[in-house]
Amino acid sequence: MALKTFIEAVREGLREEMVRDESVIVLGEDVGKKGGVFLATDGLWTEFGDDRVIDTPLSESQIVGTSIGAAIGGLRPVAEIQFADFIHPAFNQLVSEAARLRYRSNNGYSAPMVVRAPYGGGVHGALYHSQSVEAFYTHVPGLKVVVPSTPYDAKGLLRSSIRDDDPVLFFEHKKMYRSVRGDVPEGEYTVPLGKAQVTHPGTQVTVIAYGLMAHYALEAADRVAEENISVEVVDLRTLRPLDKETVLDSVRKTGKCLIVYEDNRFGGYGAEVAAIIAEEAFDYLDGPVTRIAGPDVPGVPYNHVLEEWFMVNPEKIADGIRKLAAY
Amino acid sequence: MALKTFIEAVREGLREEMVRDESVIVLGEDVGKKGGVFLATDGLWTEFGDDRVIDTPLSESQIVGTSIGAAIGGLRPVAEIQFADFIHPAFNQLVSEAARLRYRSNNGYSAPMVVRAPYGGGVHGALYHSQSVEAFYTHVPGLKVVVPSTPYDAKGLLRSSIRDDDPVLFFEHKKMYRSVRGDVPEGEYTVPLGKAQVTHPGTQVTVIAYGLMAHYALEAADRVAEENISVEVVDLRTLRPLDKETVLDSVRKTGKCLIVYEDNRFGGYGAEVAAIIAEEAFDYLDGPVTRIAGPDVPGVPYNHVLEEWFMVNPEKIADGIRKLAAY
Amino acid sequence: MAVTHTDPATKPSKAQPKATPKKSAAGSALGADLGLSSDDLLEMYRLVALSRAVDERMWVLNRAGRIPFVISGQGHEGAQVGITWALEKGKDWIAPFYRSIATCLTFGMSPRDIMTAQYATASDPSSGGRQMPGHYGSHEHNLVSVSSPVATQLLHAVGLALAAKIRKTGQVALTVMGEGSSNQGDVHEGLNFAAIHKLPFIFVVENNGYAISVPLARQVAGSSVAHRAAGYDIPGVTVDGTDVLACYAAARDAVGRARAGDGPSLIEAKVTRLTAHSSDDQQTKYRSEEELAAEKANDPVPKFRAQLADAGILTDEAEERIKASIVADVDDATDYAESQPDPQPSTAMKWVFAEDWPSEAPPPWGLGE
Amino acid sequence: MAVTHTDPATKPSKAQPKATPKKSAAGSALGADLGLSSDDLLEMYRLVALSRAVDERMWVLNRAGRIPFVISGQGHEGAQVGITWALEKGKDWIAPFYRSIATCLTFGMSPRDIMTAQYATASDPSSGGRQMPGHYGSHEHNLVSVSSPVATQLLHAVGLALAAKIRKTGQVALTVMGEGSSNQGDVHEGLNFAAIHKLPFIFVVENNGYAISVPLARQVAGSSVAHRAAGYDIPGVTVDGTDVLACYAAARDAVGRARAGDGPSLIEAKVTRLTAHSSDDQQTKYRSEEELAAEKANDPVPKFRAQLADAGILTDEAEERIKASIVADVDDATDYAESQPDPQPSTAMKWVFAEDWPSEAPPPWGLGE
Ligand SMILES: Cc1ncc(C[n+]2csc(CCOP(=O)(O)OP(=O)(O)O)c2C)c(N)n1
Ligand SMILES: Cc1ncc(C[n+]2csc(CCOP(=O)(O)OP(=O)(O)O)c2C)c(N)n1
Ligand SMILES: [Mg+2]
Ligand SMILES: [Mg+2]
Repeated sequence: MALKTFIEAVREGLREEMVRDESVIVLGEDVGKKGGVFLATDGLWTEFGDDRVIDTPLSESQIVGTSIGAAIGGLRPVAEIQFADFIHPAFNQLVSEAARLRYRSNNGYSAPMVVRAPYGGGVHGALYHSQSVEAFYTHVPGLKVVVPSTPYDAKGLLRSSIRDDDPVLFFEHKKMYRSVRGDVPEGEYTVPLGKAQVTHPGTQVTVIAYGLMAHYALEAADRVAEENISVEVVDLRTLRPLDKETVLDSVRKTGKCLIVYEDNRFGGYGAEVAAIIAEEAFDYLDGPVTRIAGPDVPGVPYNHVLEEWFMVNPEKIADGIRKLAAY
Repeated sequence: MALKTFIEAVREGLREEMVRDESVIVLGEDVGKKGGVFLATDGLWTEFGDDRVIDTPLSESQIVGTSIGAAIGGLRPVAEIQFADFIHPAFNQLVSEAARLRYRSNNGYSAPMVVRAPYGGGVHGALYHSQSVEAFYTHVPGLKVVVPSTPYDAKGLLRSSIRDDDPVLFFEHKKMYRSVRGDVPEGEYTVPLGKAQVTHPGTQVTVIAYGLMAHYALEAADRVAEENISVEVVDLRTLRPLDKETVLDSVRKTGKCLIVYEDNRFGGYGAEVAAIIAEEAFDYLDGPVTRIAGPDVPGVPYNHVLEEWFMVNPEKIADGIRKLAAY
Repeated sequence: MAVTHTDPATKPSKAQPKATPKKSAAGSALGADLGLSSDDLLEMYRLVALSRAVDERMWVLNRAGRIPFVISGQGHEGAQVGITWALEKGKDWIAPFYRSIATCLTFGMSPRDIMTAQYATASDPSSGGRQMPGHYGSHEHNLVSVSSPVATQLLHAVGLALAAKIRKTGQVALTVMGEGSSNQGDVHEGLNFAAIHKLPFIFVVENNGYAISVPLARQVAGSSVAHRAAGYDIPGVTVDGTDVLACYAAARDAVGRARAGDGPSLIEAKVTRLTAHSSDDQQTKYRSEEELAAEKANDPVPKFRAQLADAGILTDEAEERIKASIVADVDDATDYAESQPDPQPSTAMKWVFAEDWPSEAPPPWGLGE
Repeated sequence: MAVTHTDPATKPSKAQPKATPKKSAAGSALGADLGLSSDDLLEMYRLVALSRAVDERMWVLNRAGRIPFVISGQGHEGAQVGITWALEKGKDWIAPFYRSIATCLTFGMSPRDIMTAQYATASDPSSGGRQMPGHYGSHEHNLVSVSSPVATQLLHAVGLALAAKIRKTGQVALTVMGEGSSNQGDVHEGLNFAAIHKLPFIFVVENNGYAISVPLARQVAGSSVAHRAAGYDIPGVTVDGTDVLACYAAARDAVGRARAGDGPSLIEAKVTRLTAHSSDDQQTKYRSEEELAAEKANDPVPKFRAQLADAGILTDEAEERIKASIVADVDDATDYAESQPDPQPSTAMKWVFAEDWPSEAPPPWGLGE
């Protein structure tokens, strides 16, 4: 096992899949010589050349639409959207096309492809370099949505995503790229899509999170452990298809549940998780299904004071846990 | 009071606002001579001419983006997107631009405009002429989202939307255009944004719905009334800002709640309503917060057998009410 | 089924002015300069006339209440057959649009395939009855599944061309849409990418002068789509879309460039829309009677028929034979489609993904069942 | 504040080759054929040099750890001042982009306005500290608020031009972006609409040859953005963006056409990016040392200075005066911005909408407070 940063794990996963399968190509803005603005594709262009690492023009709909066509044509494109905030111009291609191709053709066609994008705030990215966009896509049948939180999962889930026969959106919290390290084994391994993980066992309150928030949830669990509150943390890892079983099992055990997400609260991904729990674990609930999420403003503001105000952090989560535990 | 169809009410609302305020313009595909594919703008081009009723090229991002600019420039554009399914190419302009202009400029700019679009299934429109798209936009701070269910509300809410100083998405269920009739008074009146309405008082189960589903909910309430189940129906009318008070008041009274929406279930608008109720009315709940919604497939299929399978209808809602009442 | 089996498309049109016989510069037989044999020309004619006949049957069925919706290719068939003929069936790719009936028939789909789509039967190869008629597609025949949002398919064809280039398959990818649709942003993005990478890609615009009710002057600045090619440094030509052989020639050139690695081309075929936009449209609201009458002169079917007859290729005997085969094919397709069952609701959840995800199922009461 | 107040931009550049004095055809004074007085030229020079000085200060502050991020207009100033000068301040509209410092200064914003954006102070008129630096905007000065997704602003300018035409205000709307951004679909859709309706709209592309690391040949098919204008039947010109007066002349022509009702124009100004893409970028990874050195010759600041000096307009005395005023302005702006408070968290929920919606508030525990 070697300790790797989150972005190293992403890069290794990409590289090894490209070595394994020559139909895998990488395309996006600045992914070539520059190696991506976060260096996720650093070195790939040198190793694999112009045909397999393609610097595209600045046109996201083209990046996604071309990937769909290339996937039909037998390639396995891994597209990079420079920031998740800039995936919006490709919304139509993702929702109308990638997501629906298999269903509308009654399994005649499919679009095996991955769209990677760095998301999330807390890095002075302001309104347009901090967005969480998962809720727009988790709502869309036909798309898989993955949000890893550890280097191990990032590599293993990226491998599974590339090998998956359907389109996968793969969101990487940019604040974790260099700040999160973890063990990544040498050999080949995969992490299956659609499986959540209990990352901290506990008995009194379930905290459900993903991405950066999965780390903050663990920190919060540690904080309140000193106050004798036992928290179970579930890291969802794949948001769609959701691993309902792991979620419901945990909540049925603890009877209390806090859902944490960084995106705007209203209509965010956590709303669906809350709704499922309220519907399918009702008899087990000893308290309201609560959520802690980003406030409902149109983006994370730039000024550090405002950014701190926006961001969910371990202390805010700990507060939520305390209130729920005391309920 | 005159009995009008839903689409007549929309058309009258548009016309009267154009008469009242010469800064109101209408633009979209086929809105001119043809009067729109559903005839919502029929006659407006003849009355107001080329400058105020503009047949645009087939480019939705342009329709919305130009409307934003025109709004900055002192007009009040009312854009028509021919089918809600085709609003996706304009996603970036709506989410990144219209929704954020006021916030990002610290109130320096705003985009007072309305985007109308027919949505919904049950009309043999198949995957791409049946979609419900509200959940994508109700999640976005800075956008108001309105879904009227009666001719009276359609006209009154459209007036309020045009007069509102922020961007409003106004979704009209196309199945209601000619099938729903209702009283529309002669004189000027408005219906305020952000206010739900109890359309059927009851005591045992609250059903929350909007658009076409608000009618089906009433039908279902009538059916189960014969079985002595007393249902309160809340027609949301404005989805964002949500009238939480009316919703919570009703659920706190009945203790049971069924949320009905036509869109795909997972991550649909009703998820947020369910999450709010589960969180803020927990102590009053006598049963799980349940939802009846469209199945999670990438669109309403065309074949009538499959379309019927997809669509929520009064009987499915009545079934849900019965189960909840018996809980 | 209460539908009469007339086939007006293959009836000799008496009003049709006699076309001058076409000879190549060398005075050789029609089509010879293009490498087309008489058999080729007869088959092309059969496809043009068959497409029309299938299309007209759709309207008959619609009026008879058998099928709820029609979207038509009438007036576009000449361009479609001429252009598609230049591609290699079973090898090249086409991303078609909703008027591409003749394109699909030329590329290998059958009248049964088209007709089951109208009836949305379980056996409809395009979508198993899930999509509206007009949304054709067949992996077997390299015809990409059509969706409704216009112009998206351009990028798919560009992606197919990219894959062909990277995988060195020698394939060409073509896409086609109306001129109104060509104003979508995806078209700009795709042409730019295809031109930068010199992809084996062909963009065909069937310009019929209207996007539903909006006339060319309000849709396309400068009124020429071909013009836009220069902005990407690629060749763009406008051809008479009612001239089957001119369309073939333009496409053959474009295919040649694509296979030679010289990059994409744009072909704008001027056609006419002989019907309303769809069975939901009333075109008399925005097109005058005179215009509609005048446009009949631009019908590619009688034009091509006269051209081949004048060249001595379409003999009376051949015409009778073709006409009979078409009537038989259309009748067969209709009867077949009428007989096919609807899809089962139990199949409706299939193919959201390659696998089923039971963990995603709603609670038992969640769909109100 | 530990920042030294040097101002390299206004120092005479010794390496600069002597420019040939420019005379108009009539042999009159520089700028006279364009209707520009000496005072105009000096003011234009002041704006060019001021923009550079503000910009260089930003980098100094960034290196000193005072501001976390810089995105720069260095190399673009000549084109920006020349083009903006052709518009009417307080009347016309500009939808700028993140390199538009000189554009904003020319159109009425002050160095304080620019500098408070770098510090994201509560008083920052662009966004009250909500947006990253580079996202300028001012309703007072008809500068549309900048967002990050590139090219969206083109449609806003087109909409402003539409409003101007409908309301008959006589206004012109201009937008500007990089050549990489011009490949977004919105550009196609907007140019088409503007051209159809002959709107008083000007599209300026500041072509610096790179979109971050991607060179022109991989971004823009055919390598010319001006070329694309013909596809919409509108005039498109390429100008040397380091030639302030040539830029002014091109913009003046475009403004003339716009005001006369002759519709939109496209101006591609060839500029150079003298800095990395932003303070987060390492441009040596994709640009050679030789290229970077060569590009210094295309710096508009010494070029314009030499041109005015050679024409006898920028005397030593005038240069000293301007230099002193710039140093004072930049120092003042920096000191002012340093002194301004951060926004209050209590204001962070303001201006989602025109009104507050208390009914939308989360439950007390909902934000973890
Ligand atoms: C993105 C999108 N917007 C709107 C529509 C509705 N629509 C379907 S066809 C059509 C007109 C297309 O015109 P054109 O491209 O010229 O093709 P034609 O139908 O004339 O062959 C419109 C507006 C659509 N299908 N997709
Ligand atoms: C839609 C979108 N995609 C990606 C980005 C990230 N990005 C910011 S600037 C830039 C390059 C822009 O290049 P160009 O338009 O040539 O302008 P320049 O920076 O060279 O002046 C990119 C890719 C963005 N801001 N918006
Ligand atoms: Mg057309
Ligand atoms: Mg550039």
